[in-house]
Amino acid sequence: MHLLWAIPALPLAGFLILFLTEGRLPKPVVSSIGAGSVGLAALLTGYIGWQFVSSDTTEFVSSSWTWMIVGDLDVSFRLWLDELSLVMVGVITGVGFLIHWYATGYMSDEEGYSRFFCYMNLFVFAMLMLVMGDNLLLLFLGWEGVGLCSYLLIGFFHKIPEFGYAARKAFVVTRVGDTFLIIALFLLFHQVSSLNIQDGLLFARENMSEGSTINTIICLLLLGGAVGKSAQVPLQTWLPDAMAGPTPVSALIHAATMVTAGVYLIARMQDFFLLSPTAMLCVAVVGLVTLLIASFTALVQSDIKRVLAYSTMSQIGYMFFALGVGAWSAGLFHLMTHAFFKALLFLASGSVILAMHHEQNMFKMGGLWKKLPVPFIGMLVGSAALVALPLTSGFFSKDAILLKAWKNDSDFSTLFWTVAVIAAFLTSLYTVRMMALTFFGKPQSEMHELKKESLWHPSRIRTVVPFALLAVLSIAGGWLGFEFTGRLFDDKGVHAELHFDPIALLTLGIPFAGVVVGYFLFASDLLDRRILIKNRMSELVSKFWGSGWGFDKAYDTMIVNPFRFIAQTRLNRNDVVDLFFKLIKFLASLFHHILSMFQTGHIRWYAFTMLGGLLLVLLTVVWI
Amino acid sequence: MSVWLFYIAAGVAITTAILAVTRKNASHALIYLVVTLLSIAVIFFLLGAPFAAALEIVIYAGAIVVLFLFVVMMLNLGRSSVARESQWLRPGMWVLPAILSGVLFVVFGFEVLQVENSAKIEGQVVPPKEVGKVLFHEYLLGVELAGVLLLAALVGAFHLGRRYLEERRET
Amino acid sequence: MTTAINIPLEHVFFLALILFLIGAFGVLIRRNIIFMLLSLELMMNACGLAFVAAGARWAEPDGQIMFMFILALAAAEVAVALGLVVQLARRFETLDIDRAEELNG
Amino acid sequence: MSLLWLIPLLLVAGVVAWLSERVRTTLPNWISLITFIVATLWVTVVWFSGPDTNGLYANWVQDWIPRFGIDFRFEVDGLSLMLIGLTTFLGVVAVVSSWTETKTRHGFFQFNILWVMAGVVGVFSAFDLFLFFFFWEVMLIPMYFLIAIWGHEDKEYASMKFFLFTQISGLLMLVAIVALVWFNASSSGSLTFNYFELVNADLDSTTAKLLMLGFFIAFITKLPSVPVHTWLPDAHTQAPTAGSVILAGILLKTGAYGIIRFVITLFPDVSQDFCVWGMSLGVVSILYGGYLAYSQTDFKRLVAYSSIAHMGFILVGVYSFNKLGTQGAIITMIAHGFSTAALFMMAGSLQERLHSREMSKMGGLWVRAPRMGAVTMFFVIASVGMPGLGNFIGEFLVLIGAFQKSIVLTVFATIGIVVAAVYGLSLMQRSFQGVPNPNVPKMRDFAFREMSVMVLLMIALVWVGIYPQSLLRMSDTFVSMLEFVS
Repeated sequence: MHLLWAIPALPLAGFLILFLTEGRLPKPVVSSIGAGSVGLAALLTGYIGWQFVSSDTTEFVSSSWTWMIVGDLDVSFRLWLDELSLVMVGVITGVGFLIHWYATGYMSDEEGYSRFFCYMNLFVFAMLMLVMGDNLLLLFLGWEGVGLCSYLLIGFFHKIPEFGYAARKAFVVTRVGDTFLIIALFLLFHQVSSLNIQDGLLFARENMSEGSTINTIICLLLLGGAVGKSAQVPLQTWLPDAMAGPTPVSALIHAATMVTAGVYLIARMQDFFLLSPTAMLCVAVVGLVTLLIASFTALVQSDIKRVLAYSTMSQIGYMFFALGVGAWSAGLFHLMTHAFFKALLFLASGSVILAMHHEQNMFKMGGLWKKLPVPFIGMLVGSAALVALPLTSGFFSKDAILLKAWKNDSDFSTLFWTVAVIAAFLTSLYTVRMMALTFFGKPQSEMHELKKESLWHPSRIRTVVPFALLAVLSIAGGWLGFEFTGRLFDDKGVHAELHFDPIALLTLGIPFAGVVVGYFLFASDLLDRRILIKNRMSELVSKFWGSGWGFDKAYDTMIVNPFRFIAQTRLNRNDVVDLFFKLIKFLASLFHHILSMFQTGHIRWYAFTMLGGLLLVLLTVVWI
Repeated sequence: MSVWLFYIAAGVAITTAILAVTRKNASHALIYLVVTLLSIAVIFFLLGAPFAAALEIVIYAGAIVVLFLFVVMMLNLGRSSVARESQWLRPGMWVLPAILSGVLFVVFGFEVLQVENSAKIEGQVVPPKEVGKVLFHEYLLGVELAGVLLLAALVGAFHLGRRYLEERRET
Repeated sequence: MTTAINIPLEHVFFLALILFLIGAFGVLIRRNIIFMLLSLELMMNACGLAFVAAGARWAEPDGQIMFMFILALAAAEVAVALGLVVQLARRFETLDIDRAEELNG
Repeated sequence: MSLLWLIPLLLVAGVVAWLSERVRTTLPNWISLITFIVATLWVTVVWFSGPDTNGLYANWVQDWIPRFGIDFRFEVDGLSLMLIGLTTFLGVVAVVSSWTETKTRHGFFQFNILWVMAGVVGVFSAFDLFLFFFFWEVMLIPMYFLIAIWGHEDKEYASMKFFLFTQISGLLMLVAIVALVWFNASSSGSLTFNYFELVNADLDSTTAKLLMLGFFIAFITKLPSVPVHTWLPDAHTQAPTAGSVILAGILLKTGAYGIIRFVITLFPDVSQDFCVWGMSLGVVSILYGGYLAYSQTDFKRLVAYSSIAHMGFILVGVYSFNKLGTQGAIITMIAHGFSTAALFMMAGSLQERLHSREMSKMGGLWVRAPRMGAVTMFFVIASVGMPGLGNFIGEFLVLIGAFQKSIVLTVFATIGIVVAAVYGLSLMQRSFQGVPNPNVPKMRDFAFREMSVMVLLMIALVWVGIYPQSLLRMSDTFVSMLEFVS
């Protein structure tokens, strides 16, 4: 008997306690429940993970009660832990705990402290259900649960209508994806007569032929779900707006865990995808397109969190791309390293934002490296990993992806590889730009008066420790990854070998090239940046890129506005169907009025008509 | 002899009926009505329905018309009302009802004449005893219903009258 | 026992018809409610006469029984109607039926 | 003691409550509340004591009008027991939610509530079609009074509309019942209204189709489904809180129950042929109801239209003709009862506090009343179809069942889930989130009375959401009996 069930149960308990006490607990208690439950779960994960790695079994299973049995449908609350889940659970609880810890300081001045941790714990629980469920319905429970928490946390500052809008947008857009996912579930059930993941995979391996249409449809539907949750083209528009949430939320949900659920889903359903080259190609293309679009967009953003959001999108694009070209292990590896360094980047940016009076515009920062050394170092390390400087974790994972893409024997491998490399170059470019605008150059505006006693102060222990741990993971996480990911899939994992062929050197050199070019463009005074800005052409391009390539606008014009128009103008508020019944009513009252005109109240008139009627009746009788 | 009696009674009934509906003085009209009713009673007798004739006299002429007279006296419809009546009975008002009555007469009469093998009434007397037998056997339900009707009328009349009294007491 | 007359049925019917129409005519031309009621009585009598005549034709008691029902009806009607007349006279201070036209639709 | 004593209990309690008003004006509330609590506990006890050997929890047969083959024939199987439990439980909710709402005639108010409930319990347990119709009418009249006497500003119109729709459709059902009995009598020679004999009635397909339509129209009017749904928004909006709770929570379910219990079983073959139409109506209801819900500015009206959408799922489920769909429809009935009852109670509470249901006069209420905000959030999320809460189970089973029947219709029905998110969240945004409305400087938050009921409803929804098996087991006997052509 192992304690597998306790991993999700701990955050759930935290959620329940915080929910039922309605925010009446003092802040320290809330912090210890909120962060502590996730911390305990992380410790437990470590323990179980160690047990798992050292045992021979391929999976740990923990059954509890039956959810429902109807006809063929038989689903239970049954947890399943294998290598893939373990990586995910490790990331969720580990990184999750660090972010929770950081948030105890970050959120200390905000209203609704308890509510925040309540939602956060619920999120961790839902995310754990997503990755640990042994059937697709349980996965869907987690899937929707994280969507809900994402909604609640984006709209956490519920007094601001724009944030509410962003939250709803996130929920509805991902729900479009979820619809694909649930239809995929229906179809799978139709085919397999079971929603159990392992049953499904077995079925795929044994009963489906390569390239079968039904399998491709299932895969594409699954991809639709993944695209929604992971903010890939074409359902990516919600992620930048989701930055309305508090920064720890962005770090946990919109960078490290929830948005990678799509990657997890595809990896989990690997056997289906392996049988469908078309679907694999789609995954790769979706990843690449997102990668490019997001990178270009990140290049012209002025909001530091939006830069990171687009960066997240592009990095997940990398993961999709990896899955699409068959680099399963590399994709998952990148998921893990990305969770480390992106969480670090977000947390660091959060500290900067707090220090700047909630100012997120990078053009109003500048020269902060002296004043905010801790966030600066954190940001620096995170950026290094993001641009994949050698020996950081990001380097290993990205390198593995690019290498695999090059070796992939598809018709498009060269093209794919080229695009991916260009995107890597762009990544360094926007990262350098972000660093340059934020930390270097001249200060553009006043900073918050930093009080030593405020809990969120960047040098407080609850800020520094998560930074330090995440920084260590961002650098050393690469080495950790080999151990984990080696056992994930049949593709022999990722190897820590250095290649010295031209391709490898190129991938090695691209980040440096990007950094150097970026330095000249954004940091040094050698180049007059105004040339870039004044140019009319570049203005147009930057406007286009800045708006996220016009997706928002297109959706607004095509879907949102027409729907609003027919719904909110008074066109049909009173329900056209009712007109029919109103017509009946109208006719009835019309006849009523006509008939009541005969009722004059003159008795003699009545008598007269009665006699007249009598006459009519008689005449009828006589002549007919 | 009896036949002539019938036609005489019929003539009296028609004449007095016309007079009754055209009088301006209510009391006079009621007296004419009594005469009509008596003539009809005579006809009933001739037709061999002595019980109906008796009821006609006792209840109609005796009770109902007297009730009318009471009301007329109670409302004090004296000379002034006669003047008002003559004002109301303008000749123009007669035309349409007269035409309608005429047409009805023609149609009805046509109908009556349609009856083939028209039989004569021989004046076979149906005594009260026989009427009673049938009334309380075959028409028992009708008697019950008539009883209910009379009760309802009693309650209704009582109610109408009582409210009148109460309200008058208030003023 | 018989009174030994020999009257055609139609003649009695014609008498009933004439009386009925006189009554109807009275209802139509009078504005005074007392006279209208009086005319109504006349109409009912005419109906009763027709019933009795039809009964006499077959020497059956049904005609007389119908007449008795009409009698009951008339009694009931008169009782309520005269109650109404009294109310009308008190409330409108007139017997003009055209003044009491509140029942219009 | 047989559970069927519940009906006389409710009827007598109604009369007692009415009379007790003369003693004290709060007494009727207490009598009603205690009656419903006792009834709920009773149902619980029966539930756990299990069925008899025939799978029944109670039954009672007695001649009523033998000349026409009409009996008092009551049976309570698992499905009926579940719905009766829902009824009594929502009775508690209804009484508590309108504790302070009625200003006049408390006794008569509680009388009506208790009598509606008695009628509903009768509907859920009658197995003689005449008796069924009898209770069908019994529950209608008090409901009419509830709307017409204690309703809001437009109550006359709404109550009359409600009355006419249900009455006319009920008439149609009566005609169908009598015709069915007549045809059965002429073919089998025995005049009977007994359900169990009519199930085997030998009808030719045209007759069966017409009779089926008679029942069907009556039930979808009650359900309601597009295009006969228009009474519902008016009736719900104008009814007092208790009325809305009962109407949405239970009365709509009698329509669904009728379809499942009578239409499907009395006319199995014709219903099979009809299934595409049934499902299509359901899908149209889902999408049209959702779309209109989004258009509303009135809190209660929005919830009312969302009910139409949810009821669409029931139609889709029932007419997908398999175990999954039918079970899904049944779970939806239960879960929708809980979630919508709570939302209507919330609407009532808001109206009590703000004297308006217009969402333009709300906004940012979370700041004023965080408990109300959290509770509303919970139930909005439930009705949006969040896994782990009851509504999801129902909708999921319905959809997965429907998928086996018609892929295209299922896909359209699934879009309804997205629409649900749109209107559900916009309800939340417009009333509780956003900038606090300056016209509402303060608002009383939920106190113990309201909170206790809400917590009960939440527990119920979570229970349905994570352990639906306990309910599925109850209805399984009935659902397994249905003959599905696979």
